[in-house]
Parts: sequence; structure tokens; C-alpha cells
Amino acid sequence: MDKTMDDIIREGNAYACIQCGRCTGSCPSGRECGLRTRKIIHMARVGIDVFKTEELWDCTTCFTCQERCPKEVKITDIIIELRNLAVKNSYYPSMADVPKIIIQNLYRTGNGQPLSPEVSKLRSIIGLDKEPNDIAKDKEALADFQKLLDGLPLMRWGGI
Amino acid sequence: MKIGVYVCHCGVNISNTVDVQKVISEVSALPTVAVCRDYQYMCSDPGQEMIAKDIRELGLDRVVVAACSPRMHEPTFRGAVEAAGMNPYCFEMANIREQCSWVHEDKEQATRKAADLVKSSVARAALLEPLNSTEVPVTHAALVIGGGIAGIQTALDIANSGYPVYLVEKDPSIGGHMAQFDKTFPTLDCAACILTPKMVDVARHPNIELLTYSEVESIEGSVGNFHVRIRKKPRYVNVSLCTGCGSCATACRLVGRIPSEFDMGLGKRGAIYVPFPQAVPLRYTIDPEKCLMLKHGKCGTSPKCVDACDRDAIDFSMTEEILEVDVGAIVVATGYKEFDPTIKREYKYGTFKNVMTGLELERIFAPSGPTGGKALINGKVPKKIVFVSCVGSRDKRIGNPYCSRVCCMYIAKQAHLLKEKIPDADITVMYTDMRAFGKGYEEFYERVQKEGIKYRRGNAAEVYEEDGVLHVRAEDTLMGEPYELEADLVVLGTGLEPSDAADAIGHMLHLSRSADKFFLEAHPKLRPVDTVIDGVFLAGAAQGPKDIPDTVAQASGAASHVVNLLSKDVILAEPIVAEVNTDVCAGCRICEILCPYDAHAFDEERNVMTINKAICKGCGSCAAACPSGAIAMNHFRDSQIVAQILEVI
Amino acid sequence: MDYAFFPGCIAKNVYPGIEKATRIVFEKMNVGLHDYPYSCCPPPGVVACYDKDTWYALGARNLALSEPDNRDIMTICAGCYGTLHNVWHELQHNDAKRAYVNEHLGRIGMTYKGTSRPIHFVDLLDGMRDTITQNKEVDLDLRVAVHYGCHYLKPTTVTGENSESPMLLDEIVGLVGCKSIPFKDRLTCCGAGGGVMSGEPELSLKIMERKLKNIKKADVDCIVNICSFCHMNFDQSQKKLESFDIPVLHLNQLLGLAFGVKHKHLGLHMNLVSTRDLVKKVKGAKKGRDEE
Amino acid sequence: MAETWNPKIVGFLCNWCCYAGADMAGTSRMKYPPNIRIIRVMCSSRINAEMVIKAFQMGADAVFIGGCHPGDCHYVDGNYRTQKRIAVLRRLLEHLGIDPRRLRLEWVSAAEGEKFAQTMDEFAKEVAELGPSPLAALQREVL
Ligand SMILES: Cc1cc2nc3c(=O)[nH]c(=O)nc-3n(C[C@H](O)[C@H](O)[C@H](O)COP(=O)(O)OP(=O)(O)OC[C@H]3O[C@@H](n4cnc5c(N)ncnc54)[C@H](O)[C@@H]3O)c2cc1C
Ligand SMILES: Cc1cc2nc3c(=O)[nH]c(=O)nc-3n(C[C@H](O)[C@H](O)[C@H](O)COP(=O)(O)OP(=O)(O)OC[C@H]3O[C@@H](n4cnc5c(N)ncnc54)[C@H](O)[C@@H]3O)c2cc1C
Ligand code: SF4
Ligand code: SF4
Ligand code: SF4
Ligand code: SF4
Ligand code: SF4
Ligand code: SF4
Ligand code: SF4
Ligand code: SF4
Repeated sequence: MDKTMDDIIREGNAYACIQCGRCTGSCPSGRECGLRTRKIIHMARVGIDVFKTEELWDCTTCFTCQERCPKEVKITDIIIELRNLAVKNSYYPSMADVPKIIIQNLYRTGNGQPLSPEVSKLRSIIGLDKEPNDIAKDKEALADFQKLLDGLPLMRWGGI
Repeated sequence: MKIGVYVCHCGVNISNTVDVQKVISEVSALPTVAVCRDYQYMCSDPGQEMIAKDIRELGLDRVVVAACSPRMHEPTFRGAVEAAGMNPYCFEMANIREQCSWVHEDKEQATRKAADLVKSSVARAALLEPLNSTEVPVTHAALVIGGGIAGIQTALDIANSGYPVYLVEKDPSIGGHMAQFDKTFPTLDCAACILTPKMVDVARHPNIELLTYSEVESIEGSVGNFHVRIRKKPRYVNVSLCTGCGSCATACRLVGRIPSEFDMGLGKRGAIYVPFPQAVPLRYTIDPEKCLMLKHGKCGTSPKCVDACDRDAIDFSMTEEILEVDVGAIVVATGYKEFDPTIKREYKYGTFKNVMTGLELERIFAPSGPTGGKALINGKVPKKIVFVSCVGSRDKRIGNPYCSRVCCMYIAKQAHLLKEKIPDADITVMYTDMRAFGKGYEEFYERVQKEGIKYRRGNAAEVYEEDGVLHVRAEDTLMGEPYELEADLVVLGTGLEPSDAADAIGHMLHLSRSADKFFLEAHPKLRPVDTVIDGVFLAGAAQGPKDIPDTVAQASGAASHVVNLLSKDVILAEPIVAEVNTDVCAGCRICEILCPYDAHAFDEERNVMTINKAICKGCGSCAAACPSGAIAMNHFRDSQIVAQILEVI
Repeated sequence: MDYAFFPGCIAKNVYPGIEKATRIVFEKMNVGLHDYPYSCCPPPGVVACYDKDTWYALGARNLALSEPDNRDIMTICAGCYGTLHNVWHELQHNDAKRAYVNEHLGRIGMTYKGTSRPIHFVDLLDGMRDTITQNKEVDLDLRVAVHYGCHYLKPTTVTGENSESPMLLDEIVGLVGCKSIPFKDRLTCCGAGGGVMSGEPELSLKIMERKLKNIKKADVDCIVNICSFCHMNFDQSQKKLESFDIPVLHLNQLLGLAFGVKHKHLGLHMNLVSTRDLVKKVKGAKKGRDEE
Repeated sequence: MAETWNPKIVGFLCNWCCYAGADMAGTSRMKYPPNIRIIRVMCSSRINAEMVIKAFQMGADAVFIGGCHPGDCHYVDGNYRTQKRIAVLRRLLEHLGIDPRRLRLEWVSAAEGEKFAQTMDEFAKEVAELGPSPLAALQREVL
């Protein structure tokens, strides 16, 4: 189900953008960095390979821009799709490296944020099971989960 | 049977998609078709002449034109065949443009469909019967609904042509929104100076019956003969006694306690009031929702207004009156309402007092307004002012995808007026695009910039307050930098929506709405003041957002259409009506209850139904239901429809 | 009432006090919470941003687990809710995606039907206001800064919430005697989402710093959140920034205090920012009540 | 059948709303599949069961009836009567072995060109999925 730039522009209504700038004006991240949401949408709709820009990874996906866009441009959805496209084209900057560890954890334990021995101790102090009653504990479920992940595209693109 | 068939290329509009020659060769083979030709533009003079010549020389008795929609040119061709001596109802049209060449891409299939449609029209044409229109007299009077500048201009133009006009306005005074403005763009004329004389003309015009504080209850009938019921709401003041002196208003126990609608709630009035000093008619009205006497039956020991009125004009026993009038034509001029920005929550309208709408600010400029024309916002002179454009317009999220056309310019006007009143004010307009397309508009925009108003491209994202100061957040899209401005006044350039009060009128007249919910004109370019309902016309912002020059132009256009209609003594009524074959009718009376117009009358003696031709509008509902097949729906007979079905499958 | 309980990995593996508080509070309110072999949601900022299809499939696996028992799924984190609810919503509308997801789940003998709905616990509390009041033992009398969390509110086309002026959380803290104090930009993002906290910690910290400054100005006793991820960001960032010390409570921890639960059972002492003064203040309030 | 089967749809459209809406689709150059053949009537209430059944008997795969939105009928309430009639007619069709989904009633206003085009798109697809009408097949055999 790989999407092309064209699909992303069309499905996200990017062509309808009137460059009003309400998105950038709303963006909590752009206030602190070089992310210009409007510009991302503009670059996308005029056919620039915007998935190569690093600013794409500055978005916290807070959806404020998408909520306020008067033209119903699905801005945040587009940003996420563009990131997918970037990953598929091996175009992710260094900051996207850290999440790789999270993906490795996910595969190994079923949780992006795995249990540490310290927290396990803390859990028992406050009267919880040492280990949460979840996938990490249920070996059968974890094996299935890994089998599921093995066949999913993330493992192909995530470069793990 | 000799049928002539004419296939139009419509330039290339049809022939690009439909293989006209192929259609011709298929249709020519039909036994009833005597001649089949094609032509570049059938509706042009030579095209029409081609048909006329064939009628005369070949003795055609039916004509089929395959071209655009019959809603476009059926009247044209009916006229052409009639001029050549054929009954106009023996003419039939096949729509191979709007419903074929323009909507399909596959040439082969479009050609197949076009051929089917033409054959179906030929089959129908063979069964058409000559019909004769009946003449109906025209009532020489008009109704204008809505007393804004549109309604005022229309009413004056019609009245000046010598025809009586009923002008119905729901509010106590005419004037509409224009009366709320101090100055108007782009020339900055004083609105009152140009509007008030017109309002007075309306009141004084011998041909105009002004019905303010009134609403249309119902409308029946059709072009030439509408029967209208108008409800006059009680003013509780006898208008023939009241001199408009205003003693009552100053005396009213509630004076200065009720938010004035005209002042957008910024000013206060009493329970007995005129909306504004130049109101027409200048007669007082008591607000039944607020007046102590009307609500509780008691106002102190005695109503102060009554005591104050020398003319004994106040009359609490007044009740509403129903007025019935007959008119030949109707103009709908119900105008607009301002978009309510409360739902654009990020702008905090309603939360922060210093966030205002465009219309509210208009009242601040007005010498008769809540601040007496002084630039005071909540008691203070604002120094930092931010305008926000396109609030409630060009916004799909809230369902108003259209541009409101006036806000760019009224923002420029208001920025100018504020600068004039507060020379040291720092004024910024945050905008998406600047639309200054009218005569003198771009020039005005430049003038305002020269005066020091800053235009920054990129619209406001949100408004917040910190330590009592408003802040507006935006991106300057030309620099690509987000920034924030402090403001002690934020003006929202609110857009236009159709008036709520127009809903009921729309239903009464069966008017269609366009996607923007304004009333739909008969053709977006060529018939912008007509509706598809004969005898009903549109003027002003009821048809779509527009400024005053465009409103007035359209109003005069609507008036000329009305006058055109009223200048005739009779018009022809379409003979497309239902008829009962009394030999077949079984007297079951099923049809009777179906007719929305009560056109049926039962003949007890003969035990058969009859239909009054003058009342029937030709929907065909009764004909569809008659179990005996006794009702013939002229021009849409069962046999004619079935013949079409057979051909299209 | 019975729900499948989706604690999410932060509440399980980083701030277990949140998991504990949730279990206690909901038990007191007679809501049954049931465990399933859940994986993490998976995180929208990482998995969705890398590959959305994988996100749908893993999300659907979680959603499908309680389907045989006909249980809706309660989440206590806006991030988990964001994932599960968005996945659920998309699969509700998008047949192709649903088929895709089921094709993959089929490989491990599962199917996704869409019969179990994810619910954010605050929406659940909305309907249990009387129960909250009945369980209240301490009138907390605190000035709090509430934080809604972006993915609980938005996108509104999916959540159906009011994203510009929500009041629900303010009202709920009000039920236990707290006063929600308005502060500048109270609805803006905490800076954690979208993989920014892990991928670009400095940017994330800048967004948070601005937010904390605004909260500090409002002079509150604590920050109350409804998202374990925001919770972690608020707590850890203050330690990194060093100039703030505003205690951070997940709403369930706040409710726990109001229900008279000992702060140690709520794991409050595990926060990086000390909650000692806050706990003292609450104890004082309780004493005050006892003496009445 | 040598040629590929294309659903045949007969459309009855009221003059004031749906027919105008179909015109609007044309004026706006919206594209939809060419399966429908439109017959114009003044009001959707002009259509009766005989006409619809006739269409099916003659080999139509589906029938579309278009009228004004409730409250907008040019003849006050013709569309309500149509709606009632169609409900009865659907049952009758079922009786005759015709899937009632082959008869579609839709309100389209004069401004809703987009809705008309979309409806045509959808309906053509739906009918294609339903396959040739059994009655139409019968008709073809007889011929
Ligand atoms: C803030 C603002 C500033 C503007 N400034 C300018 C300017 O400077 N220059 C300019 O050219 N244009 C300006 N405009 C646009 C201008 O207001 C319109 O062009 C003009 O008012 C349209 O006139 P109208 O008669 O069509 O509608 P309206 O002014 O809306 O009048 C309609 C009238 O119909 C009445 N009515 C409605 N429904 C019914 C009913 N069912 N029965 C009876 N009566 C009914 C209403 O009460 C009203 O009196 C401005 C608009 C706004 C919002
Ligand atoms: C490139 C272009 C594209 C456009 N596209 C559109 C569009 O898609 N839609 C749209 O709505 N509008 C469009 N317009 C605008 C449109 O052309 C005008 O609105 C319209 O033509 C104006 O009509 P008119 O009759 O006033 O003037 P004209 O079309 O200019 O007609 C004036 C007539 O008067 C004659 N004339 C002039 N002087 C005299 C004289 N002294 N004596 C006798 N006869 C005289 C001229 O020969 C001419 O025939 C477009 C304009 C341009 C330039
Ligand atoms: S808010 Fe929407 S329309 Fe405006 S610039 Fe951003 S994407 Fe474009
Ligand atoms: S979703 Fe991303 S781009 Fe949009 S406002 Fe939030 S951080 Fe900025
Ligand atoms: S006091 Fe009497 S005459 Fe004067 S305005 Fe009032 S009602 Fe009219
Ligand atoms: S009766 Fe009393 S309240 Fe009513 S208008 Fe007269 S003075 Fe005012
Ligand atoms: S006129 Fe200007 S402000 Fe108004 S909607 Fe159009 S572009 Fe926006
Ligand atoms: S001059 Fe023409 S192109 Fe330029 S803004 Fe005006 S209408 Fe548009
Ligand atoms: S339905 Fe037909 S048969 Fe019955 S009364 Fe009317 S015309 Fe006569
Ligand atoms: S055709 Fe319609 S309007 Fe005419 S008599 Fe029959 S039901 Fe009445």
C-alpha cells in the first residue's frame, strides 16, 4: 500500500492550500525551530521532494495546524505520510535514529519502552506484580507478535 | 408523420465527444424521420432558419433538436418552430451536451448514448400533440421582500415605472445593513447621506406600500398571479398618531437597559424604541419580549410611555393583522447575516471583550452609534489594532468555502477610519489574499497602505490574552517567520451568510439554494437575477455575498425584469396540465387528495372527476395514481413516456 | 462495568505509580479492569511515522484481544488512546485497510472485527461524576494546572472533542476540590510527541520550557495530566531544566489522593520532582477535615 | 453475449431539481459513467409503478428516480408521494424477483451537480456488482 507523493497530496487535500499560514502560526514546534508547516505543504504541492527535509522530523504531531486549517488540508497526516515516504527512501536524518532503538525494543519485548530491573523493583514496592501482566510475560503471545512483525513493512524499512 | 431532426455540434462542445455523423446515420434510418441534419450552432440564426425552412418546404410536423439542455434553449426553439407555423408543443429536445458530451469521456459510449437519447426524443415527438397555451391576465403589482438597499432600490425602480409595490420588511425600519454603516468603501461616502434620501423616497412614494415590522405568511399562485398573505406584527403604537417625537422612549422605565440589535448589542435602548434616529418609518415600536406592560401586564403604577405621549399613540390592545395582496411578480431581497465567529474558538470572540466583529466596529464609527462616533473600545482608545481577514469565509471546516467578497474592502475601509480617528494607532492587517477587484478598490487599497496601515501576508492563527493584553499569533508568510503582535483591539473580518429569515421565504417559493446556501439564480452568468420560478427574481446579498454597487446594479436589474413582466396585460400559461377523460373515470376520487393545489372538483351528478385547468400546475401526480388511467397529463402522457423508455433500453 | 485495561508502556514500565493509582481508583469506583497480553500501543511518534501500515496492524492486534470477551478498552494515556482510537476509526471506515490488517493477523490466527472500542478514561469519568464525589474523602483544595494532551483532543474529526476550549478535565479536578488555574497557551503541546522527545530532545525541551514558564507564572501546586507520556515529559524535563519544581500528577493519582489513598501506594514518591510538599498539604487538608 | 455487458439504467428526473442538478454536473464538466439514459418529467410524482416495471421488463438493469429535497418540491410535496410510492414499489419488485437495490431514489437539488455525478458513479458501480437484471436477461433471450 505504498503511497506516492501524488497520493499524499491528493488524499491530504494539499492542493487546496491557500498559504494562509494559520498552520505555521499555530505550530508550537516552529516557534522553537526551523519548521514552517505552511512551507512543507507548499513544497509538497509544487512537487519538491519535501520528504528529504529535516524539518519534517521537528513536528510533534500535535494536530493543532490540522485543526485550524480552513481548507481541510490534513497537514499532520501529510507530515506522517511524508515521514513514511522518507523512511522508505532511506532519507531519514540522524534524529530519526534514536527511534530505531525503540523499534528494536518493541520487537524484543513487545514494548517500545521495556521494563528495567529498577522499575521492576519499584513495582513490587508499591504492591504491583514485579512484571506487568502483558505481552512481555506471555511468551506465546510474544512469539506470535514477533511473527506478525516479521511480515510487516516496518521491519523492511526500519533497517533493523 | 414527418419528423425533422437537427443535431448540434455546439462548436466542438458536443462534437468533440459525440460522433455526430454516426448519430445522424442511425437516426436517419428511422421510418418517421423525414430529414436529419447537423449544424455548428443550432441556436444561432442560420441554425433556426434551417429548421424553419424545412418546416415550410418539407412540411414537417414534428421537430427534434439534439443539443444542450431544454432548460437552456427549449423556449428558443419553440419560438422558432412557432414562427414557422408549427405548434410549439410539437417540438422536442434531446440533451446531448450537459447530460452527455460534457459528462462522459469515452467517445464510443457517449455516441451510443447520444443516439439513444435522440431516438427516444424522436419516439416521443411522434406522439406529441399540439397544445394551445391559455392566456392569463397579469396582476399589475409587485411584492418586494426585504428592505435593505437591494429591496429599496428595486421597489423605487418598479414604483417609478408606475406599478404599485408592496415592500415587506421584517424589522421596524428599512435600511438593512447599509444603515448600520458610517462610511462606505471605496469612496467613503457617508452611508446615511446616500441611503436616507432613498429611504424617505420609499416612504413617500405613492406607488409603494411600505409594510415594515411585517412578514410574509404564505404565497400561492404563479407568475402573473401570486396571492400573498402578510402578517403585520403589532407595534403597540398607532403609527398614524405617532409623530416620532421620542418622548415615550426617554420616559420608558427600561430606557438604556436593553441591548440594541441595531448597535450589535454595544448600545442600549428601552422597551419602546426606534432602531436608529433616521429610521423609516420614524415611528416607535414596543418590544413585546421586554416591555413590562406586555410581559407582566403592569408597569409601575402606570406605564410611563403612555403618560409621556401627548398623542395617545400607545395602544397595548393592538394585535397582529393579516393583509392579503395580489401581485404579478416577486423580488426576494432578504440579504445576509454576519458570520458568528464564536465557533472559530481560536479567535476567542465572546471570551475577550476587545475581540470584535466587522459589523460591531461599524457601529463604533457611527455618529449615532453607542460611542457617538468616537473610537472608544470598552471605554478606551485602542492604539494597537489587528485586523484578521477571512473569518468564516474560505473556510471549509465551518462549511463556508466561498469568499465573502466584501471583507477585504471593509477591512481597508475600517483601518482607514481608525487611522483617521487615531492618527498614532499602529494598525496591522493580517490577510490571506487581498481581493480588491472593484472599480476604485485597488486604488483604495493603495491609499490605505500609504496612510501607514501595515499589511502582513499570513493570517492570524490564534488570539490569546496575557496580563490583560491581547496577543495575535501568525506567520508572516512572505518572510516565513512566525511572530506575535500585541493588540488592544482585534477586529475579525467576518464573512456573510444568508439571512435566517430567508429560509421560510425559500420554502414558500420553492427556491433552490446553491452550495453556499444563498439563493440560486437561473443561470450563473446569463440570468443572475432570475430564479427558475417564473415571476420570482433575486436582488442583493440574498443571491450571494456582494457589495453595495453590485447590490444596487442587481436590484435595478431585478426591477427591470419585474417591469417587463408587469407591462404585459396577459401572459401565456403553459398548457401542460392534466385532463380527465370522463368516459373512463370510475369516480374513485383517489386523484383528488393527491393534488397539492386542489385543482380537482368532483361532479356528483355524473360521478366523475374534473380538473380545473387554470389551477393545475402539471405535476402529473394525479395522473400517475389514477387506477383507471383516466387522467391524461398533457405533454407527459403515459404513452409518451413509455415510448421514451422503449427507445433508451 | 467492566473494561479491558490498556496501561501502556510508560505507566507499566516507567511510572508504575500511574498503573497502581488507576487500579486502586477504579476498584473503588467498582469498575472491573482486565489484563490482556498487550504490546505497547505501538507508539504513534515512532511506528506510525516509520510505517503506518505496521501501526495499523499492531494496533489492531491490541484492539482485537478483548473482542472475544466483548470488552471495550480503557486507556490512561493520550498517546495510547491516539493510536488505538485512530486505528479503530480508520478501520471502521477503510475496508481495504481492514482487509490488509486481517490478512496479517490471519498469519497468527487472529481476526480484527472492530467490536471493542478504545475509550480514554477521562471520557469514562465524565459519566461517573457522582461516583467520584461519593468516593471523595479529602477535599484537596489545590491550585492545579491541567494538561489535556494533544492526542486526547485531536484530530477532532476522529475524537469528536472540542480542541480549542475543552472544560472536561477542569470540571473533573473541580469535583475533588481542586481549582484549575488558567495559564497562557494551556492547550499547546508538551513537546514529547511525534518522536521529538527521543529524536530531538533539545527541541522537545525548549517547547516544554516555554510551557513550564507559563505554568510557573500561574503559581500552581501541581500539574495534572491525563497522559502517561506527557507525565513522563513534564517530570523528567523539569529535572533536566533544573529551574522548575512543580509536582506532576496523573489524574488517577490526584483522584487517589482525594479518595484517601496513601501517597506511597500511588507511587508519588517515584516522581523525579518531589511531591513531598504537596503530599503534606493534602495531609493537612485531611487532618483539617478529620477534626471537624 | 459477445460484447461486454454494460448496465443499462433508466433515469426519471424531475425538471426542477434533479434534472437541473444533472445539468449542473454537465456545466461543471464532472465526469460519470455513461450508463444512464435520462427521461425528463415535471415532478418525480409523475412516475408510477407501471413505468418502472415497464423499464425493467424491457431490459433495464436499474431505474433511477431523482427528485427535489424534502421541502423543496416545486409542487409542494410531490416528492413525499414519490417516496411513499417507491417504498411500495420496492416490495413489488422483490416479489417479481428484482433486487430492490436496482431501484434508487435520490434527492438532488439544482445546485448539487457534484452529488448527481457521485450518485451516478456509485449507482453504476453498485448495479455492475449486482450483475445483469434477471428480467433483462429474459428479455434478451426472447429477442
Ligand atoms: C462589516 C461590513 C461592512 C460593509 N461595508 C460596506 C461598504 O463600505 N461598502 C459596500 O459597498 N458594502 C459594504 N458591505 C456590504 C453591504 O452590507 C451589502 O452589500 C449590502 O448591505 C447588501 O444589501 P441587501 O439589501 O442585499 O442586504 P441587507 O442589507 O442584509 O438587507 C436585507 C433586509 O432584508 C430584511 N429581511 C431579511 N429576511 C426577511 C424576510 N424574510 N422578510 C422581510 N424582511 C427580511 C432584513 O431585515 C434587511 O433589512 C459591508 C458589509 C459588512 C458585513
Ligand atoms: C481573456 C479574458 C477572459 C475572460 N473570461 C471570462 C470568463 O471566463 N467568464 C466571465 O464571466 N468573464 C470573462 N471575461 C470578462 C468578459 O469578457 C466581460 O465581462 C464581458 O465581455 C463584458 O461584456 P460587454 O458587453 O460589457 O463588453 P464587450 O464584450 O467588450 O462588448 C462591447 C461591444 O461594444 C462594441 N463597441 C465598442 N465601442 C463601440 C461604439 N463606439 N459603437 C458601437 N459599438 C461599440 C464592441 O465592438 C463590442 O462588440 C474575460 C475577459 C478577458 C480579457
Ligand atoms: S493552514 Fe491550511 S491552507 Fe493555510 S497555509 Fe496551512 S495548509 Fe495551507
Ligand atoms: S502537528 Fe506538527 S506541524 Fe502541526 S502544529 Fe503540531 S507540531 Fe506543528
Ligand atoms: S411619545 Fe407618542 S408620538 Fe411621540 S414618539 Fe412616542 S408614541 Fe410617538
Ligand atoms: S409600558 Fe413600561 S416598559 Fe413598556 S414601553 Fe412603556 S414604560 Fe417602557
Ligand atoms: S473578501 Fe477578502 S477577507 Fe473576505 S473572504 Fe474574500 S479574501 Fe477573505
Ligand atoms: S488585476 Fe486581474 S489578475 Fe490581478 S488581481 Fe485583479 S483580477 Fe486578479
Ligand atoms: S383517480 Fe382516476 S378514476 Fe379515480 S376519480 Fe380520479 S380520475 Fe377518476
Ligand atoms: S397534475 Fe398535479 S397539479 Fe395538476 S391536477 Fe394533477 S395533481 Fe393537481
